This record gives sequence, structure tokens and C-alpha cells, in this order.
Amino acid sequence: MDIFLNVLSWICLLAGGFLGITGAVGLFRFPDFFTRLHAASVTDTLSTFLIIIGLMLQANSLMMIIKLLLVLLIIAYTSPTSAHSLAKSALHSGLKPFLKDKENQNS
Amino acid sequence: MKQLLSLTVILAVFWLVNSGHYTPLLLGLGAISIGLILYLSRRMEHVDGEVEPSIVMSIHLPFYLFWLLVEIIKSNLDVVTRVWKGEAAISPTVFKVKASQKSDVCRVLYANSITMTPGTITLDIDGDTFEVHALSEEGKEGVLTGEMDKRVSKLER
Amino acid sequence: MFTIISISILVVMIIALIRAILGPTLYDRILAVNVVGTKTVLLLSVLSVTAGRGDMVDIALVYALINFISVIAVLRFFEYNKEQQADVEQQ
Amino acid sequence: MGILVVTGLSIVFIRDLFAVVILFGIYSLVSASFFVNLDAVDVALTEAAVGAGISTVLMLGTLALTSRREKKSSHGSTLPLMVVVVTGGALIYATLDMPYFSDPSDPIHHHVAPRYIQQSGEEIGVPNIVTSVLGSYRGFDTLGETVVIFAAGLGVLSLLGRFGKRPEIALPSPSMSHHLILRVIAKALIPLILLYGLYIQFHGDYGPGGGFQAGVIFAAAIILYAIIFSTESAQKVISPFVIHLLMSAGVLLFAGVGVVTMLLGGNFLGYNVLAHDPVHGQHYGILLIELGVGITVTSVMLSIFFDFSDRKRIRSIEEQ
Repeated sequence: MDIFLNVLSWICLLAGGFLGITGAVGLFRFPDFFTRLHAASVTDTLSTFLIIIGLMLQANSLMMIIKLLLVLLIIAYTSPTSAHSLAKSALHSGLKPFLKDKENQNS
Repeated sequence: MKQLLSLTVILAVFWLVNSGHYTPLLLGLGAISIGLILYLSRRMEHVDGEVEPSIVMSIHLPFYLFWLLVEIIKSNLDVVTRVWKGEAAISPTVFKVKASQKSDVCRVLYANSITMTPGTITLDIDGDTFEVHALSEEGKEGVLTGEMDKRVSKLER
Repeated sequence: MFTIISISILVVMIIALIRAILGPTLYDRILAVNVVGTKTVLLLSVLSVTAGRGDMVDIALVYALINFISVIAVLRFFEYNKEQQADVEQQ
Repeated sequence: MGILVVTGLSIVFIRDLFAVVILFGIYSLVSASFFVNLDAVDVALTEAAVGAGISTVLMLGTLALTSRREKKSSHGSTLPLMVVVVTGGALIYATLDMPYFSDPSDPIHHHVAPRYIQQSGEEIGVPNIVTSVLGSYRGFDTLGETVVIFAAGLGVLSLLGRFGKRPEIALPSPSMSHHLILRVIAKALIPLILLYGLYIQFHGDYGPGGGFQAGVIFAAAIILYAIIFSTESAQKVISPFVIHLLMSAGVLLFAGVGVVTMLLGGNFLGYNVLAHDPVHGQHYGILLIELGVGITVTSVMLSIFFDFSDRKRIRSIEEQ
């Protein structure tokens, strides 16, 4: 049972770490602010969830599990909000989203 | 009144969960703190004149959150493949979508759910029209089917 | 095991930091800082689990909250200044 | 460490002050993780709350009053560089005299530290050693720090504030209240942040925390409110008068505890006399002075923030 939990948490942690790096690569490679926002939301959502769940499986006391859960909830609660407000004020400041050429012709 | 009660319960749970020390002294201090915060938030409501339930209370909520989690995982994998494929795999679009929710809270929940699933981001809210930025055509189709919209609206009942 | 995770988080932070320094727009910088903030929260959680001390998670919690507040504050400041610049241009 | 250095260097080289402020945020975040690594949890918490949160907000406030671009300095940079190099060299030279890192024979481990570490459990009865050192053994120092914060608040007040005088034509300060998502989310979050601040305040005995950090977090919650629903609404919730009152009340509470202990026949800030059991006395004493610190820090932070934003409004009126 113990080994099972350990393996599960390792899988979670590794997957989370991989997703985090992917998000960061996206943050680096994507062409404009709005697309980078999508990449950042990868690191903010699933990567964070997986890492914290992996940590919860490793935690040694109930207290710590609850607190990690709180961290998870707060991140899940605030990160879409800050992403949205970033996008909104970027849009209002006149930053134009980068669109594919064919899209520009259609619209 | 109902809202005050629910706020009190949430604050009390938050304190008890965080504290971990259940001596009379600290419990008393906790009660005083909760009282102070209730007083402050009452004053805030007086000032901004905004009294609305800040939490959605519905038995459907856990089911919705679970469904949302599955969606988040799916769209995460989608965006991850697009990141590694590079610029060729993305075709960013902006489009508008109607939200069918009545209350502000549910609209916010819907907008944040859109933002939370990677690949789509709510740019702006104007009444019941959301402006959404999507990383790809598939993401756009996903929002336009309106499944998430329906599920959030179900929470209002 | 935890070392691998810490290193991968650090790698993310470094890439985000490069993004923050490069810019090009202010919003990119704020976004990068936001990512660094979330990653710091994770790093702190990893450290506290490694040390086995529940009270250290408190710091991570404080970060999560403060990170949100400072992003909002920065955004508001910027919108505010923009309005003022617009005023000056009108005059 | 590498990240710290890179961030520090880029702060020096980037001329856009706004970006600099943002990078400072990263800097303090990273240094806080560094502190956690060194097991200095309380310091990390302070760095988290003060460095990443409040100082960003206050620097932005300053930026709002001045301009965004760094001015090209008119005089040459050779002399300052020399001074910095000499000072840095002197500091590095001084560290050579210091004992090796974690050398058990260095003086710091033989002076008062062993007593703090070994006996604070019995003498103070508080698990968190940092708190007992701060609150009890070094009570005078902490009182001094609180007074410094108080003085800083007064200084900003006299520079920027206008005691009691409000601008006659109140230009509405901008708010984000049209921002639906922020409004709803923040509304639910603010009470939790407030409670969290108080939790940190009262659990300073057990975990990392105490008055300084708690005050900052508490103030941050109210500043968040002010950011989202204009500064005036925040001032209606807690009037500036009350804040100025609390500012002094905190310091008075701290000093008052000292005076009371003296009246009860003990030393100034010797809490043993506060209760029959000296350990309980210590406990109550620390709790009270931490409360004093918390109140002062909260109100000073708020007062500085409000002063900045009032000042800004007054200036916009004058410009028109």
C-alpha cells in the first residue's frame, strides 16, 4: 500500500514537473501575449494540481494535507481571475491579439 | 441573514482547520477575530451596497467541479501538444459567446471556468456576452457547443 | 525525488524570468511574474513537505494570497496611469 | 542564488522603472525561498508579506507620483562606483574575519544563543523560539522597531498627508468596480485574507508569524478592497481618523504592557508578573505586545497607502 502511494505520488510529481516545463516553454515560444497566457494557464492549473496532489500523498500529517489543500484551492480560485484581469486590461490598453492570416482575411 | 450565517460558518471552519491548537484562549481569540471580520464585512457591504451570496450553494456543484476537472485535464493535454509542435499548431481566434446565467456569481463562475481550461480565456464581459480568446479552432468549437454554459446554468436552480 | 521536482520548478522559474526581462510588453512581464509567484508557492510547498513541517505551508499560503493582490495592484496602477496620460493628452 | 544575481543585475540595467518594480517582486519571492531553505521561516514569511506584497504596492504609489522613466543621472558614475566597490571590498574583507559557515566554535553559538534555544521552552513556554526572542528577551528592540514604524508613518503623513483636510472637490478615485469578475471573487476572498492575517497574528507563538507579518497581511486585504472598490469606500469602512488613532494605540499598548509590568513590581516588559505562573505571564505578555505591533503595522501601512492615493487625487485636481 505504501509503495503504491509512493509510486502514485511520484507519477503525479513528475507529470506536474513536466507540464510546468512545457508551460514555460510555451511562455517562451508563443508569438504574442494572449497565446502566452494560454501557456501560463497550463502551469497554473494541471501542473500545480498534480504537484500539490503528489505532495499531499507524501505529507506526514493531516494538518499538512489540509493546508496543502487550502493552497490548491486558493491557487485554483485566484489564478483564472488574475489571468482574466491581465487579458482584460491588456485588451483595453489596445494590445491587439495576434491572429492567423487567414483569420484576418475572414473577419 | 443567510449570507451572514454562511460567512460565519466558512470563517469558523477556516480558523479551525488552520489553527490546529484548540485551547480555550486561542478559540476565544478566534471567535473575536471572526466577530471583527463580520463587522468589517458588514461595513463594506454598507459602503458598496452589494449584498449577494458569494458562494453557489447547490448539490450539483461537486458534480460540476468534477466535470470541470476532466475538461481541464483534456484541454491541458491539447495545449501541451500544441506547445511542443510550435507555432504551426496554433490559430488564435477571438469570438463572442452568450451566457445564459441570471446571477452575477454564476456568470463569474462560467467566465472563470472558461479561463481555467487552458486554450480558452475570457477577455471581457459585457452584460451577458463574453468575449473569448481561443488558442485554436477546436477550443472555439468546444466553447460554442455550450455544454459548459448549460452545466453552470443548472447550478442556479 | 524532491530534488528533481525542485529543479524542474527552478527551470520553469528561470524561463519565466527570462520572459520577464525580455518583455516585450508590460503585460508579458506581469504574466511572467505571476508564473514565478505560483512556482514559488509550489517550491515552498515542496520544501515544507521535505522538511516535514506543516507550519511552513503557511508561507506558501501567504504567497498565494499576496501574489494575487500584487498582480491586481499592478494592473490597477497601470490602468490608472493610462487614464491620467489620456487626460494630459486631451489638455 | 543564480536567479537572485540575475534579477539583481537586471534591476540595475533596466531603465523602465515599472519593470524594475515588477522584478523586485521576483527578487523578494526568490530570496524568501532562499530563507526557507535556510530554515529561517519567520524571516521568509516577513519577506513574503512585506517584500512581495506591500513594498510593490507602495513603490507603485511612489511611481504614480513621479515619472515612470528613470532620469539619466547628470553627474558621472565613476565616483559612486568607487564608493560602492570600496564598501563592498571592505565588507568582503570583514567577512574573512568571520568564523566559517556553521563552525560550531564561532562566538554566536556561545553567547546568548544556547540559552535562547535551550531554555526558552521552560522560561517562556512558547514553541517558536523566534517569537520568544523577539517578544521577550529582546522586547526593548521590538518596541524600538515598532516606534520606528510609527515614526515612519508619521513622517509620510507629514510629508504627504494633510491632517484632517480633505480636498473640497473630490475627484473620484478610479476603481475597478466595473470589473465584474474581480468584484465577485475579491468579495469572497477579502474576509478570508483578513481572518488569515488574524490567524498569523495569534499563532505567532506556535508557527511562523506575529505582529509584523499579520499587520501587513491584514493591511493588504484592506488595500485590495481599496483597489477594487475605490479608495473612498475603503476610507468609509475604516476612516482615516480611526487609523491615526490605532497607529498610536498600538505603540501605547506595547509600552503600556511594559508600564503595567513595572507597576506590578517587575522589570519593564518583564512579563513574569502578569499572571501567577511566570510562563503564563510570558505568554500573555507576548500576545499583547504582538497585538500592539500588529495594530501599529496595519494602521501605518494603511495610512501610508491612503496618503499616497489622496495626494494623487489632490494633484490631479490641481492640474486641472
